[in-house]
Amino acid sequence: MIFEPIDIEISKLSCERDDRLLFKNLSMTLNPGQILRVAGPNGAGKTTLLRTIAGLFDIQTGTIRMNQLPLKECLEQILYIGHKPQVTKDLTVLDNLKFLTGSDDDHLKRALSDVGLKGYHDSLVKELSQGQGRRCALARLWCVKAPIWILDEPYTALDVEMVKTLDTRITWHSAAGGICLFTTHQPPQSLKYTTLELDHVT
Amino acid sequence: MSLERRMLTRELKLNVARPGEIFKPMWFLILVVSMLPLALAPDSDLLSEIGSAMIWVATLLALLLNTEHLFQSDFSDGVLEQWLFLNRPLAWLVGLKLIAHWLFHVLPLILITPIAGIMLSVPTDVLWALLVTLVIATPALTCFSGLGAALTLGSSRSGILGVLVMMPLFVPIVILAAGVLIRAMDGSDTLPLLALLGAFSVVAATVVPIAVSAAIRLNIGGSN
Amino acid sequence: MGWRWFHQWGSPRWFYERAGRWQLVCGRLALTLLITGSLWGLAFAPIDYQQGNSYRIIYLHVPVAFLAQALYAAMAVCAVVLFVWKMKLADVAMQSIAIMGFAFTALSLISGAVWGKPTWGTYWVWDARLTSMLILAFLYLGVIGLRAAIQDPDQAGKACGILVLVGVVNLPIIKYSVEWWNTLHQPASLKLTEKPAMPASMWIPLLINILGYYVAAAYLILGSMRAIVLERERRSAWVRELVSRA
Amino acid sequence: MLEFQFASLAAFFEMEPHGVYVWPIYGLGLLVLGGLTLDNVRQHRRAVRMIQRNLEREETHEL
Repeated sequence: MIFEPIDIEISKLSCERDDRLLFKNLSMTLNPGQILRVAGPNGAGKTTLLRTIAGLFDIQTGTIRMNQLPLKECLEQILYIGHKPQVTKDLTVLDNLKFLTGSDDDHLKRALSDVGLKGYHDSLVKELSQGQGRRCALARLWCVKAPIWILDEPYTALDVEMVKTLDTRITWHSAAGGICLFTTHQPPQSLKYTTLELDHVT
Repeated sequence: MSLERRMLTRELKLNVARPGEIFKPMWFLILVVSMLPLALAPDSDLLSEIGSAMIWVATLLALLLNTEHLFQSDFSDGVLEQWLFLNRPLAWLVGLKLIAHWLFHVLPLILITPIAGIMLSVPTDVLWALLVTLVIATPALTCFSGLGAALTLGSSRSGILGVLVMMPLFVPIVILAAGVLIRAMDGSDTLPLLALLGAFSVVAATVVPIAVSAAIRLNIGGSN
Repeated sequence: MGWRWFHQWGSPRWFYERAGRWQLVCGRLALTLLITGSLWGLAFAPIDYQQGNSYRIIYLHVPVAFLAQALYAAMAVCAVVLFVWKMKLADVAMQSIAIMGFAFTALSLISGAVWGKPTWGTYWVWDARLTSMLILAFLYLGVIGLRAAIQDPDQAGKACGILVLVGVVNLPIIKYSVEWWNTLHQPASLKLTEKPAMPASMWIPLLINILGYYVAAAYLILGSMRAIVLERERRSAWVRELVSRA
Repeated sequence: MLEFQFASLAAFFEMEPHGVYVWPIYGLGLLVLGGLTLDNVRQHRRAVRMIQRNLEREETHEL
């Protein structure tokens, strides 16, 4: 599957939180196929930047446009996975994914086997280990058609094998013309990406 | 499957998984109602006079306690913020959640009020009026207490603040419902008041979800 | 043309500096009016032939009750300004008004109750006006409590704004429903639209005191807003400069 | 119009028979207005002091 060309244009974005200036006059354009790692020390505003681009935080100053349209009109183009589990403990793996993605059972089961959760579709999320829960949340990457991925620390709690699987998935996504923004503290080995150092923005 | 159906199925499955959430308020209602004769007197004339009002207040409290954490678990799981990407207005999704909450939590509560009525020897025709007022008034109550829950979502030490904050807004509903019960006791016409209550619920159900969605968006914007 | 004026209100620094002067004017004016009005009401206004001297409580009760209601409306206006123009000062005003509003509501409830004792023989009756005042107090308390529960001031302000707006839409409904529920209270003693039945020597001091309490509320709100502005803007250059000069 | 309504100053403070109701209310009113004024002053002073402390801390930090 190839995505329609999409770009994100960020201009003069500034953000202040709890009286701290996190970033100022941040301008950049993300083009189809781009993989961008947002890097910086703790508290540099990585999560804030990702959540702002995902439309979860109000933009304080500056603009974000996707294909020339304001951000608010393009939210369904975005897949955002944050720190929080994004899954409900009392529901089964399949029910969780079904609610968030709307895909059919066969599609979801295939996605689950891709992330190594084959046969787990009937388990409640609370019965899974932490890493498995994380895989369940990430399984959405295998069944959602959104061209823009915003992943906050996607590698946390993943084993080596799953890290590799995720890298491959992101590479495919980029090859299909999708955009991926992510943060991580363990730079992935098998992924080609550009880096945005948040401390040097100001 | 449409998003609306997905949402309602999810709520249904969640409630099947957590049956305690449905039974706790019922338990509370029956407990409060059984405390009344103990605190007052086992005199059935006295009880039947104040019983219906007492049941109304007890149901109101049970509903409030139950609605207080309406969005809490979805919020802390991070599922609530995913609602913003679902290609539907947030207020619409909030409305669906409130409808599901009313169906799975409030309606069962209303259905056991006849038991409470029998315990307090409330006359049958008043009991009918009580049931009807509850069915008509609870949508508005659910909406307002949902707003309380959404406003206090981001604060960890809010306690029952959401309930306290919304309580004054319940005044007109309680007054109208009391009017219905009084009229039912003298056997006069309750229809105009019921219509007014119904209008209140309809307006609340259309307007309050917008405020709730604003409150939710606000709390998502403030959490890290 | 009005935009420059409007933008000034968006500037905390501009407000802080001007408000200090306004506060001074308001404080003096309020003091003069309140001393005049209260002394007149207490000592020189003729005695009410039905209620005796206890009626002299109205020179405090009526202005305070007016204020309690007006301040909620003022808070709602601030909420609208906050949401429409994202003006932070409106949020500061909302925070100050909530506290003052609650104080005046409580004062009007207490003074009403104490007036009720010699007049009707009881401190509290569940009549329409007392009840809706009590509910108003709960509404104010809710706004104060909600702000206290949320740490981030911007977020707290917006949450309070939502609550205030929902409250102000409900306020007339609450009032009518409570009135319908019980209409035992005596009719309003002072109506703005018609000439009051009291002699002039009775209502002139009342008018002076009403004005006095309004100006006093303005004084208190400005003072509290100045303190809040200073605290919220503590990182900005102008506050640092101001403090280090002092 | 401006005629003192009481026989003596003592009668004024007595305010037969309602002095016990009237005076405490005016006292309370004074207390509320005065208390709020004082609280504003206190809050303002506290803000100033906090900012001063922050400034001092920054200065020592830079040295």
